[in-house]
Amino acid sequence: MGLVTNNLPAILDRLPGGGFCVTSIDGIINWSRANSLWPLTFGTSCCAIEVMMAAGASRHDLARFGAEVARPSPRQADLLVVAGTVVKRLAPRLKTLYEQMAEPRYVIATGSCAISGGPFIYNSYSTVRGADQIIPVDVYVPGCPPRPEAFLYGLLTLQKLIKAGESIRRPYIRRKPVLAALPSGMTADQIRAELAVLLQRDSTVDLSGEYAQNMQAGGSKQ
Amino acid sequence: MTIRPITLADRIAAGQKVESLLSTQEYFVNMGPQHPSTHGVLRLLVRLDGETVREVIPVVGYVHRGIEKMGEYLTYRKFIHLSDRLDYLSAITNNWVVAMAVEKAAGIEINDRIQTIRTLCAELQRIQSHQLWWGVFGMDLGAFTAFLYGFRDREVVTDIFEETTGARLTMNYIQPGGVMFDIHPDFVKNVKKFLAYFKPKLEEYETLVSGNVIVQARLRGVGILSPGAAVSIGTTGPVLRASGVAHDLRKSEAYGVYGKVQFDIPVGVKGDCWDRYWVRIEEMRQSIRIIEQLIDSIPEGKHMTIKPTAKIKLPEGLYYNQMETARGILGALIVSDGGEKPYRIHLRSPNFNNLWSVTAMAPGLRIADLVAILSSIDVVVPDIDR
Amino acid sequence: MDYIYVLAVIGLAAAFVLGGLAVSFLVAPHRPGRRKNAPYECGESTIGPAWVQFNVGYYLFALLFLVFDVEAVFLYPWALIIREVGIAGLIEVFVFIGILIAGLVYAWRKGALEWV
Amino acid sequence: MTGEEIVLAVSRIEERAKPREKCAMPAVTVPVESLAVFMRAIHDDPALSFDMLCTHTAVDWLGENRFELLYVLCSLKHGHYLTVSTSVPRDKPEVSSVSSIWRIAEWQEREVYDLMGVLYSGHPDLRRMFLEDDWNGFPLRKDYKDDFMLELPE
Repeated sequence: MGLVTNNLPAILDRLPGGGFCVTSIDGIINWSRANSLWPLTFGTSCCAIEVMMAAGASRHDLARFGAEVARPSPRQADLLVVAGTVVKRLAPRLKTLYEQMAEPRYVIATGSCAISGGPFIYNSYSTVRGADQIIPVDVYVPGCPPRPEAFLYGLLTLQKLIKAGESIRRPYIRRKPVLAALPSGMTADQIRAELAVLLQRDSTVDLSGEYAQNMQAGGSKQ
Repeated sequence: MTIRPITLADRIAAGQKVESLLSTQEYFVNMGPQHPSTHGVLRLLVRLDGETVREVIPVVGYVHRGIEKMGEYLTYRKFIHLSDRLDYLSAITNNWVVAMAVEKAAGIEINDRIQTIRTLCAELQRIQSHQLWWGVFGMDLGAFTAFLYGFRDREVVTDIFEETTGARLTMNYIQPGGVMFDIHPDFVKNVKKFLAYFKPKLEEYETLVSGNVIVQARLRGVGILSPGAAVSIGTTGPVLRASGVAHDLRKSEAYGVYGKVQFDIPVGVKGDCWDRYWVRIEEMRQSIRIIEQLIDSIPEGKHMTIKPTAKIKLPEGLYYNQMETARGILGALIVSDGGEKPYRIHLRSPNFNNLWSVTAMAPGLRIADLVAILSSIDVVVPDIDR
Repeated sequence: MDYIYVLAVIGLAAAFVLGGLAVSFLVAPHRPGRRKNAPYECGESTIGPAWVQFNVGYYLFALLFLVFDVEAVFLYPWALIIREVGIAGLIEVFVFIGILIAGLVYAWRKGALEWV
Repeated sequence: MTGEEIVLAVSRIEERAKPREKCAMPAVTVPVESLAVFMRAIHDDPALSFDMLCTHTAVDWLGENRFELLYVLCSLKHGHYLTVSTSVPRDKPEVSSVSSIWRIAEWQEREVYDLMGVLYSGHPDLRRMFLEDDWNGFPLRKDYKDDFMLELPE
């Protein structure tokens, strides 16, 4: 990171109440980064129309989230939206584009082609199965193509990830707000035991319960 | 005499010759995979002398997923799903081409209701595709507001498609034997509302961009494609018609219910960027005319003539069926060995041929004209690479 | 005496520019790399040298622009003292502009402005 | 002209041309060595004047150890279609290029070379179209092996 933000945490944390200063600096930096994500115009196939253009147009407006300035050059872009299929021939170019972006750079993989190769997984000799095999991806937006609203939700998730996950104490590490965070101190065999119970319960369909009485009593009301 | 294939590096080395100290040296510029005006990942290797284009070498393959190889492992119904992703701006017409090829080969007969619905959806799709082209065309010439106007009206058509087919862009709607679902109850009402809404908007397009003197100056006389070159390069659709060749499959083969409706084919005069622009605007008007003649007389009947789970087997042989999409003629060539899956399937892509007309038009013009030409050809890259 | 305002304007402008640069130097992450510093050409690597001989027209255009840019700079101080110098000053400025226009007409006639 | 008339007219030009069986549209099979002459003839003949090459592709008949090259031709003037088919052996797939007759053939032949491996003599710029130049193998061949490709689990 920059000159100040590199060694500021070390100094401030020793001072009383310094930790609070660091988090407030984090807050300012993350707030400014999250609310002005400039996407790079990088669309390969169908997702480009739906995610980049339709979301950028006036109906599903990206401007409400500060992301409507679609910069053509990676030098001025913060957000690389991989919209469409990544193919073996494009992989080194995608890597170059990602490397040439200015440092706090984020990647959203939209569409099942960018997430896992999508409809082109089987019997295709040139489709890379997922953009995350080439560049680190922050947010995945599923869909083929995803609706513009889905992309907007992905953008909001990325903004939450930036605000909650980044700090100048760990400059190049972003903590993903994993929703189902495991409770601390849980051991592996506890998980295995619980998994066994779940699998056993799911493997039998119990029709003798109240679902059956409900059927005879009133007939299917729905 | 052995034939030795060359590589791109040899091609570039051939272009880098220096005549004399006084002459201006030419250099290569990549209008590369990620470029705002190439509508996708198309790379134009341009040999420049100062600002003047000496030669354009299109390099494609950046979104080549091998759909023809995958076609050999999929049944005909499953391949329809992939045909959407070729030219995703005219997805329904892509489905129709493959479905019709299968129906003609397997002898599945189609009732009038299905034909009318298919023709209506194809014409709506043409309008939707031209709206997007018009918006992006304005954006390429620097007028960003045209993009917003174009997309505002395109959303209305997208809603109509979403009601009937369930998807906004890749519909997977036309299956061999009919259409996936019957049209939405208020499909007719919405289409009429759209036509009434869009007609004045089309005049607004004319005043907003067509009447603009800068646009006229940038388009008239730029990128002239002679009829002979257009036919020899195999361009089809608006690019061919703008060069003065009145070839439209909707008239010559009259598939669907095109035989029963009156419409005329806009044909350009000089074959420059302005004619290609004007031809597409005129085509939107003709599409509105076709829809008006059809929207009130959709005949009754089933929307699918065969069971959705019926197995489709094509008798052994070679079948070829082509159709006029928004960008040109899309052809489906199926070689069947009697099984459920095609032995070989090849798709004649309109954008593939239209793209190469750039190499004929661009030499001698400037970089800004090259952007105008590329946008006037309206190229969709996954359709080139397949 | 009223030079303070001029200095104030210069100071503010410098502060604004240098301030922006300073914040980004202090706060923004800085990790140069081989591929990151490579020239951006749509994702591709550049082909051939960019240091080539190109048409002389570009140089002539730049020259003409420079002449008229400097002329505009001379007009600013004249505009400030327009009341004191009165009509004589006005004629003087028109002579000054006339000479430059003559230069432009000469260049135009010689075809320096014909774009390649 | 109807399909049969075309096939008849064409067989007058090239006596060894026999109609290709099992084809929905008028189709003719021509031996490889007389392909270039035959194509030039039907392009220049005013009655036929096939001025547009709709599409050119290749089919890999692995069982019969041959590539079948298909040229779908169309005449804008008369509005009729013809498919010309010719076969080349799989181990020495060489045929003369028709890019001098139809300009688009140059790029469609490049695509067939790239995906199928058929070499075209007299082609001005024969190189791979979609794949990288150092790609080994020709993907659309039936016997193309690639461990990158995933098979659909039955």
